[in-house]
Amino acid sequence: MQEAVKNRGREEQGAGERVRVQREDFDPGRELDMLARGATDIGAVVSFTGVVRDLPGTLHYMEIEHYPAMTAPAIEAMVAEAVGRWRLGACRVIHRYGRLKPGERIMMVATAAPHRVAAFEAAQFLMDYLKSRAPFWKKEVAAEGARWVEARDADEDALKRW
Amino acid sequence: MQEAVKNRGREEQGAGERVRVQREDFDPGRELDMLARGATDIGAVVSFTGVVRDLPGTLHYMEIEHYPAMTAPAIEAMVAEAVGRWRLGACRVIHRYGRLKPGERIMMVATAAPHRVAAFEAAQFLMDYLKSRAPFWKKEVAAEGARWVEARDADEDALKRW
Amino acid sequence: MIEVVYFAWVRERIGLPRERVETTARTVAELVEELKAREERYALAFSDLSALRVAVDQELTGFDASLAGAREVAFFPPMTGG
Amino acid sequence: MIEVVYFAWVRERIGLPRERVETTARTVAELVEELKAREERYALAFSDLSALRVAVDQELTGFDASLAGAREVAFFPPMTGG
Repeated sequence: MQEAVKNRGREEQGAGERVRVQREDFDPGRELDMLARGATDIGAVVSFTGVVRDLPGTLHYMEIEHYPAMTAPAIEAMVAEAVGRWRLGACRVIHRYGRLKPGERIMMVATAAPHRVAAFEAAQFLMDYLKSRAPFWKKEVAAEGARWVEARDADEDALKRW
Repeated sequence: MQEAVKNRGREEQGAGERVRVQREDFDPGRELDMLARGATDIGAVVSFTGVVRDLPGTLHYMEIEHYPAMTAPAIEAMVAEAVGRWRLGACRVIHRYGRLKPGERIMMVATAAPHRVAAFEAAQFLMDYLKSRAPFWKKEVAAEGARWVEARDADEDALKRW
Repeated sequence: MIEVVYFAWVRERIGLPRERVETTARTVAELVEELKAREERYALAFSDLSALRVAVDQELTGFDASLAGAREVAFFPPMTGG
Repeated sequence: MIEVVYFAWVRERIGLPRERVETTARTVAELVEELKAREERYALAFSDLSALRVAVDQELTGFDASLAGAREVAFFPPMTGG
């Protein structure tokens, strides 16, 4: 009962769900705080945050397109697999879409587990799957023109280790 | 010049150093914010936070002892190796000592790199080395009595992959 | 009737994000052949299937997948999330 | 004169955190033998060297390390940080 009240309190703040696909930015520190709260037997928390790079310094913005009907369910399936396989105490995935400028956060994965190896592996598994199996497409709009980011063979290969 | 002013501003807040050994708690969200700030060519930020576990529910507190003259220099050497080997854009290690209760944060590692694989590997490298090569010793004080946490063979083995 | 959805450069080449298609295709591959026969822009978008991915009713699948009972088919390039 | 420092259960068994030691030992191993000869609590603390680690002037090293020019030697169990 107390747990139910706690969860309701979280959802009212709009941050209770373990998968979120949104246009708005998020606060990694707040997500980490929420993640551990209420969870038991956690010794290790790992987070990954993806940021828009601008190596040559000519990127105007990145446009991220996604497949709304599929995105959250596809990520939720990945999270369910990670939680079961590494017995995670808590897990969170947030991915943004829309127009993002250099330096802006794109997405975040956070995992909590009793030990460090499980938390690290689960976060890497989720990143590898998000990269190649979640329906997002990135377009870079730069001074030189616009181009769709191409998938790399290395990203597809990364899935083989799981 | 502008960079120098920015760095001075950070140090005044006491959070500019990339290695900190302290009794006080820290704020992971603030550390992640500071890490990326001012750094260039960062696409990936990975963090690890260690938390005091209390699996059987009988732990009163954990007492962490360290070797003050050696701790920060030893960690700084690990950080220097990680930064060079994975070409990190930024890196932070914070480790607490003293008396910590269940659920309290023990330490944090954060790495920032152009790509996710480098950021993940560097964070795991640092965790593996901190576990077995940084001069910290943990004592668990529980209802049943006090005992020094023993090093595990698996932790020593983990170093071999680097 | 089936809802056909396009993303990223597939959407740009075909020139629209989604359309309702009257079809008798039994598989995704047959649907692709029907679409290619329509107009040059479809033929162009579907010219190299190895550069495309497909989802039927929001589940990733292959081009040999059946369309029996399917309501939505989506075509897009390999994903680049994360 | 050399500063000898103890941590964790080594400190607890010997009963003090540090002490200044007058020694002619040329290696860590010779220093350990001198200390073990002193009293039972030292013999106990150093009874299994495989359970101990040593640092000379704050650098991890082995028991065969030279003490030439050394100012501080630390004895402790395997570390358990992180």
